[in-house]
Amino acid sequence: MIEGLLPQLDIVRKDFPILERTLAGGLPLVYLDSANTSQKPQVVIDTMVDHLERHNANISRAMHQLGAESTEAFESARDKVAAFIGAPRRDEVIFTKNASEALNLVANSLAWATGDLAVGPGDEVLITEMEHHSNIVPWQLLTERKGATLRWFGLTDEGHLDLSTIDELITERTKVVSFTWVSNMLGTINPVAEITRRAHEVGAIVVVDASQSAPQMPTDLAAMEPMERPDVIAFTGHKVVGPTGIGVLWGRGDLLAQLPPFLGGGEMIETVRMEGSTYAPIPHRFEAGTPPIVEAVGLGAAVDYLGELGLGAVRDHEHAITAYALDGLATVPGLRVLGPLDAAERGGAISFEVDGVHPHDIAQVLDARGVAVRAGHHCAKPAHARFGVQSSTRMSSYLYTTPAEIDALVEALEYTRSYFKLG
Amino acid sequence: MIEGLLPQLDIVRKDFPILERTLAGGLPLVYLDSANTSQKPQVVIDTMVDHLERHNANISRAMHQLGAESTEAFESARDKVAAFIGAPRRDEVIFTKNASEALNLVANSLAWATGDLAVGPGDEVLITEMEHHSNIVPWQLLTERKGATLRWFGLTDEGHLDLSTIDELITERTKVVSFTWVSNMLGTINPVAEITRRAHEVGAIVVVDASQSAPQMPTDLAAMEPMERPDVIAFTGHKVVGPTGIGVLWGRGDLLAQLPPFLGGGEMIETVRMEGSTYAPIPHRFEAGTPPIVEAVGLGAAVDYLGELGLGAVRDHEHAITAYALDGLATVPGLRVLGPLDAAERGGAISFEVDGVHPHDIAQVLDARGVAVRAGHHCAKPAHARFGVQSSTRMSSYLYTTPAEIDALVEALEYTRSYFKLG
Amino acid sequence: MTNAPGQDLDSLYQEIILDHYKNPLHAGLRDPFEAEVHHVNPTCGDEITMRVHLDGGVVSDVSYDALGCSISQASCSVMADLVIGKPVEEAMAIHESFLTLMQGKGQVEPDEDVLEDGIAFAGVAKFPARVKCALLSWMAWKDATTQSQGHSESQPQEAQHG
Amino acid sequence: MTNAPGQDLDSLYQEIILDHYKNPLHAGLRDPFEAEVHHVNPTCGDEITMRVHLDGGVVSDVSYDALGCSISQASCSVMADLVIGKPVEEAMAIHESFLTLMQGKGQVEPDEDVLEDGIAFAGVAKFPARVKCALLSWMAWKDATTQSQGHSESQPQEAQHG
Ligand SMILES: Cc1ncc(COP(=O)(O)O)c(C=O)c1O
Ligand SMILES: Cc1ncc(COP(=O)(O)O)c(C=O)c1O
Repeated sequence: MIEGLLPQLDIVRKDFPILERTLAGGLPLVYLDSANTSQKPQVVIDTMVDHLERHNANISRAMHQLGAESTEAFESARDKVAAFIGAPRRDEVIFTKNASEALNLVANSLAWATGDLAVGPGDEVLITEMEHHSNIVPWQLLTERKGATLRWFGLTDEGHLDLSTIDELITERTKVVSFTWVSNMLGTINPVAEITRRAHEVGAIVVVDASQSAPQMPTDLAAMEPMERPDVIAFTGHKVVGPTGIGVLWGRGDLLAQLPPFLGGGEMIETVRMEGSTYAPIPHRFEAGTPPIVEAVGLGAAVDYLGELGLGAVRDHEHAITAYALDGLATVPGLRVLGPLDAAERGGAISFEVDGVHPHDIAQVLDARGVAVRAGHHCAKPAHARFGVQSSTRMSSYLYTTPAEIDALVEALEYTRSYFKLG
Repeated sequence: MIEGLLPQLDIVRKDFPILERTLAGGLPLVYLDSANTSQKPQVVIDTMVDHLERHNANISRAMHQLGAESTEAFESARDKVAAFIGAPRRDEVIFTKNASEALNLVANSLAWATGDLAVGPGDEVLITEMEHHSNIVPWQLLTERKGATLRWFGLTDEGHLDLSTIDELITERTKVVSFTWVSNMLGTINPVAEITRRAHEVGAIVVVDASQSAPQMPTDLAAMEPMERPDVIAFTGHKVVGPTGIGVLWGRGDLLAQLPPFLGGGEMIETVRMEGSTYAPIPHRFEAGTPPIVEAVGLGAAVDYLGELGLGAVRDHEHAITAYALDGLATVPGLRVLGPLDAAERGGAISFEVDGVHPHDIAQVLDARGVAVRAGHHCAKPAHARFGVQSSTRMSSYLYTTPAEIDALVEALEYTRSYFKLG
Repeated sequence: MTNAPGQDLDSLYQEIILDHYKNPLHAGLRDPFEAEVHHVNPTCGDEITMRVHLDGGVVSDVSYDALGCSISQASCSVMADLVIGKPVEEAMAIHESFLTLMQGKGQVEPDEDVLEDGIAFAGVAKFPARVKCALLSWMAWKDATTQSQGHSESQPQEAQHG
Repeated sequence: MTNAPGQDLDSLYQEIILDHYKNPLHAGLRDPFEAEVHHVNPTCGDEITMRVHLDGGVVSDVSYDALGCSISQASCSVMADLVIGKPVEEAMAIHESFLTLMQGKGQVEPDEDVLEDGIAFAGVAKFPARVKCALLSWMAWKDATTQSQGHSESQPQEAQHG
C-alpha cells in the first residue's frame, strides 16, 4: 500500500461518471491527461443541470425571481472561488473564459496603460522558458507592440528555473514578471515567494500562472506575506474539475482599478453616452457582456468539491502517485523523464521521451490499450526546444488516479517498445 | 386563434423544463425576458451532460479516443453554426465567449492593424444611437485610443435609424460601420443590405451585431449579395437557446486573416520561440486557450433545435406574438411603447413606459404575479436618452411564448396601476 | 387570484416608503457644500447627484437631485432626514446600521431608535435586486461626506455581496 | 489480454508505413528548386521543410527535411516517390485523391493504380487525430508546387474538417 493516497479512492472515483466508460475493444479508460483537462464529478454536472433547468436567467440586469436566483448563484460562485484561493477580497476575483484570457487581459490592458503602469521602450517584461504559450505570446505581443523588451529565465538541465541570472534579469527596468507556479510540461514547482519578493523590490508587477498549481496544491493568498504575494494569479476552470468556458483572474484590487478596461460593453460600465463612457468598479469592470453564468456556477461546485476533499490531501495524493509513476517509468528501457526526478519538487505532469519511438506513436499505441496520455509540445515549445526535443509524451495524474493505472501505463509502454520492435 | 403561431406550441413548451417551474406563492412562470437570455430545451442540456459524462477531453491537443470524440463534437458544432448562419466557409466561424467578446475582438484587433486596416486620426467609425453598450464601448475605446472619430446615426421618433444623414455619415473617411441588425431595446429591424452596400461603396468594413436577429430570423450569409453582405457578424449562444459562455464571430476569411491576433496563447499559434511567434490560420488564430468546448457542443444542439423548428416558423411566431402584445399593451392607460408600433418592422422585444410608475416598480409588481420582464436601461443608455427616459420596462417573447402569457402581462400591468393607485 | 404575492409586495412597499417617494424630504441641490458626488447604479441606470455640507463635525445639510425608482427615492429622503443635524460620527454609525440591515437578507432586526423611518426598508432586504436601489443614496452620502472631511475616496465602492 | 486493440493498430501501422518510416525515400534537401516551404502541424509541432523543382511541367524533384511521427514521415516518403517524375497536373490529381482518402473517415476505397503505396494510409483515415500527420507533407508539397508555378499562396492552408 502506497502512503498518501486519498482515503477511499475507490469511492472518490465513483464521483466521476466518465471513469466508468469503456473504450474501443471494451477496454477500461485509464485517463492520464488531467493536466490537459480534468474530469468532472457528478455534483458539478448536476449543479449545472439544476441551474439550467430551474434557475436560468441573465444576472444583475434581471429583477425577477429567476434573475435573483441566477445572480445569487453566480455571485456565490465568486465567494467560493475567493475562498478557494484565499483571496483577500471577493471583488478581486474576475471571471474570464479561461486562463489564457486572464493572462491576456493583463497584458492587453497594460498596452493601454498610462502613468506608472505604462510599458514602453526601455522597459522589460520577464518571463521564463518553461511557460505555456498562453503566458508567452501575450507578453510577446505587448512588448512587440509597445517597443519594450522581453526577457526570460533559462532552465537548468534538471528542469528548474536558472535563478543564477536573477540579478541581471530583475532590474529597475523590469515592469512585469510573469511565470508559472507549476510547469505543465516539466512539472517543476517554482519558488513563487522568492521571485515575487525580488520583483517587488524593483517595483515590478508579478503575474503568476496558477493553471497547474490551483488544481493540485492549496492556494492561500491572504496568508502570504504581502511582499511575496503575486499581484495577479490566473487559472482555468476545466483543470479544477470545473467546466470549460470559465477561468479566473485574481488581482490586487488597487492594481486592477488602475488598469484601463479590456473588453468594453454590457455590464462593465458605470454610464454610457455616445460621447464617452465611465466604467464600473471591479469585478464588473472586467466582465463585459453576459458572463459564463452556468460555468461559474459549475466552477463553484467544483471548488467546493475540492475543498471537501481538502487540497492538502489532493497534493499528498498527487505526490504519492507521482513518486510511484517516476519509479515505474524508470524501469522502462530508453525512457528519459524531462524535468525534476524528485516528486517533492514537482506536480503531477510527467513528460518523457522513449528512444526510437516518436511521441505520437507512443500515444497511439497507449490509446489502443486504453491509456490516454498527451503527445506533442503541450503548448510549451520553447521548453521542448531547451531540451533539444520537438515533442514529448506526457502522463498527468489527478486526484482520481490509482497506482493500478500507473501500472497499466508502464505495461503499455513496454508493449509499445515491443510493438515497434525495440530491443 | 392567432395566425402564425408555432404549430404544436404546447408540445414545444414541454421541451423547456424551466417553463414548468413555479415561483413564490405557487405562481406559474411567465417568462418574458428572452431578449435578455433565452431558456434552454432539454436536448441542449442533455447533450452537454452526455459530453461531460462520456466524452470530456481537451480538443485538438489530445490524441486519444476521448480527445478525438471531443474534437469531433466541437468541430461539428462549428459545422452546425456555419450552417445556421449560412456561412460561406466553416473556418470563418470563430467561437468566442459571448457577443461582446466577438465585437471587442474586431475593435481591439483593429487597434493594432497596420496598412489598409489601420485606424488613426482622420478616420471614422460609424455606429448608431440604438446600439447595445457592447457595440458602443469597444468602438469608443478604439477611436479614443487611436485618435480616430466616432460618429453615429441618430434615431427617428418612431425608433428607426435616421438615414437622412447617410451621405454625411458614410464617407471616404469611414473605416468601419458597426450596427445592430435588430435593436434589443426598440425592437427595430435595420436595413442591413442597404447600409452595408453604402458602406462597401466607400470601402468600409461592416460589422453587424446579430445578437437579437440570430435568435428570431433566418440568417443566410451565403445567399446575400456580396456587396450587401456584412464583413463580420456577431451573436451570442445564450440567446439562441444555447448555454452561456459561448458566442460566435463570423468574418470574411480574407479580412480575418489580415487582422492582427487578439488573444495570444494555446492553440492560436503556428510556432512559438522565445524570440517570436507565428500564428495559425483561422479559425484557430482567434481561439486562444482551451475554447468553451461543452458550450460549443451545447450551442450545436441549440442551433440544430432551432433548425428543426425552422427559423421562418420562429420568425412568424415572434411576429404573431409581437402583434398581439402591441395590441394588448395599447389597452393599458398611460403606457407608451418605445420603438416601431408595427410588428412587421420589429423583433420581439418591446420596451415601454407607464406614466407614474418607475420601471423597477413595474417589474417588481409584475414579478410578484410571476411575470418576468426586464427593467432598466437594457444596456442601451444612449437609446433611452434619445427618448428622454432613463430606463424602461421591457417584455420580450420567444418561440415558447403563448398569447395567454401576453394576457397575463397586460393583466399584471393593470394590477400594477391599481397597486400604485393610478387613475 | 392568490393573495400571497400581494402580501410580499406590501412588505416591500411599506406605506412609509410610498409616502417618502411621493413627498421626498430635503430634495434639490443647495449651497453651501464641501463635496458633490454623482453616483449611478450601473445595472439599472438610477442616478443621484448629492452635496454634503459639514459644519463643525456635524452634517449640516444633505441636498440631492435623484432619478430612480420608489425604493431609491424614498431611501434617499429617509437618509437625508436621518443624518441632517447629526454629528458625522453618529451619522456614519446610522449608515453602518442601515447597511447591516440591507445586507441581512431579511434576517436582521432593525433598531427603530437608530433608523427611525429607515426600518421600513427591512422588507427590501428580502429582495436582493432592490438592495442596491436602497443603498445608492447612502453610498453617495458616505462618499460625499468622506470627501468633505478631506479624505478622497474617488472610486465609487460597490455594495459588498453576501 | 484482448487482441482487438492490437488489430486496430495494425490497420494504422501497416508494414509499408513502417518501412517507409525506417527508410524514407528522397529525404534531404537538394538543389535546384523554385520554391521552398516550411509547414508545421501546430497541434503537435511536427515540421517539414520542402523544396520542389519543376521542369517543363513535370515534378522533377521533391526534397525535404522532416521531423515527425511515423505516419507523417512515411507519408512524406510515399508522396515524394509518387509525384516525382509526374506531370504537375497528374501529381495534383494524386494529391486530390489522397486528400479524399484521408478525409473519408475510412469509408473511401483507395485506388491502388493512382496511390500505389499510398493505399497503406487507408487505415489512418479512421484515426482523426492522425489525419493531419498524414497530410502535412502533402499540403507542403502542394504549397511549394503552386509557388513554383509562380502563383503565391503564402497562407498555409489547414486541412478542411469533416
Ligand atoms: C443587441 C445586443 N448586442 C449585444 C449583446 C451582448 O451579448 P452578450 O451579453 O452575450 O455578450 C446583447 C445582449 O445582451 C444584445 O441584445
Ligand atoms: C500552465 C498553463 N498555463 C495556461 C494554460 C491555459 O489554460 P486554458 O487553455 O484553459 O486557457 C494551461 C493549460 O492549458 C497551462 O497548463
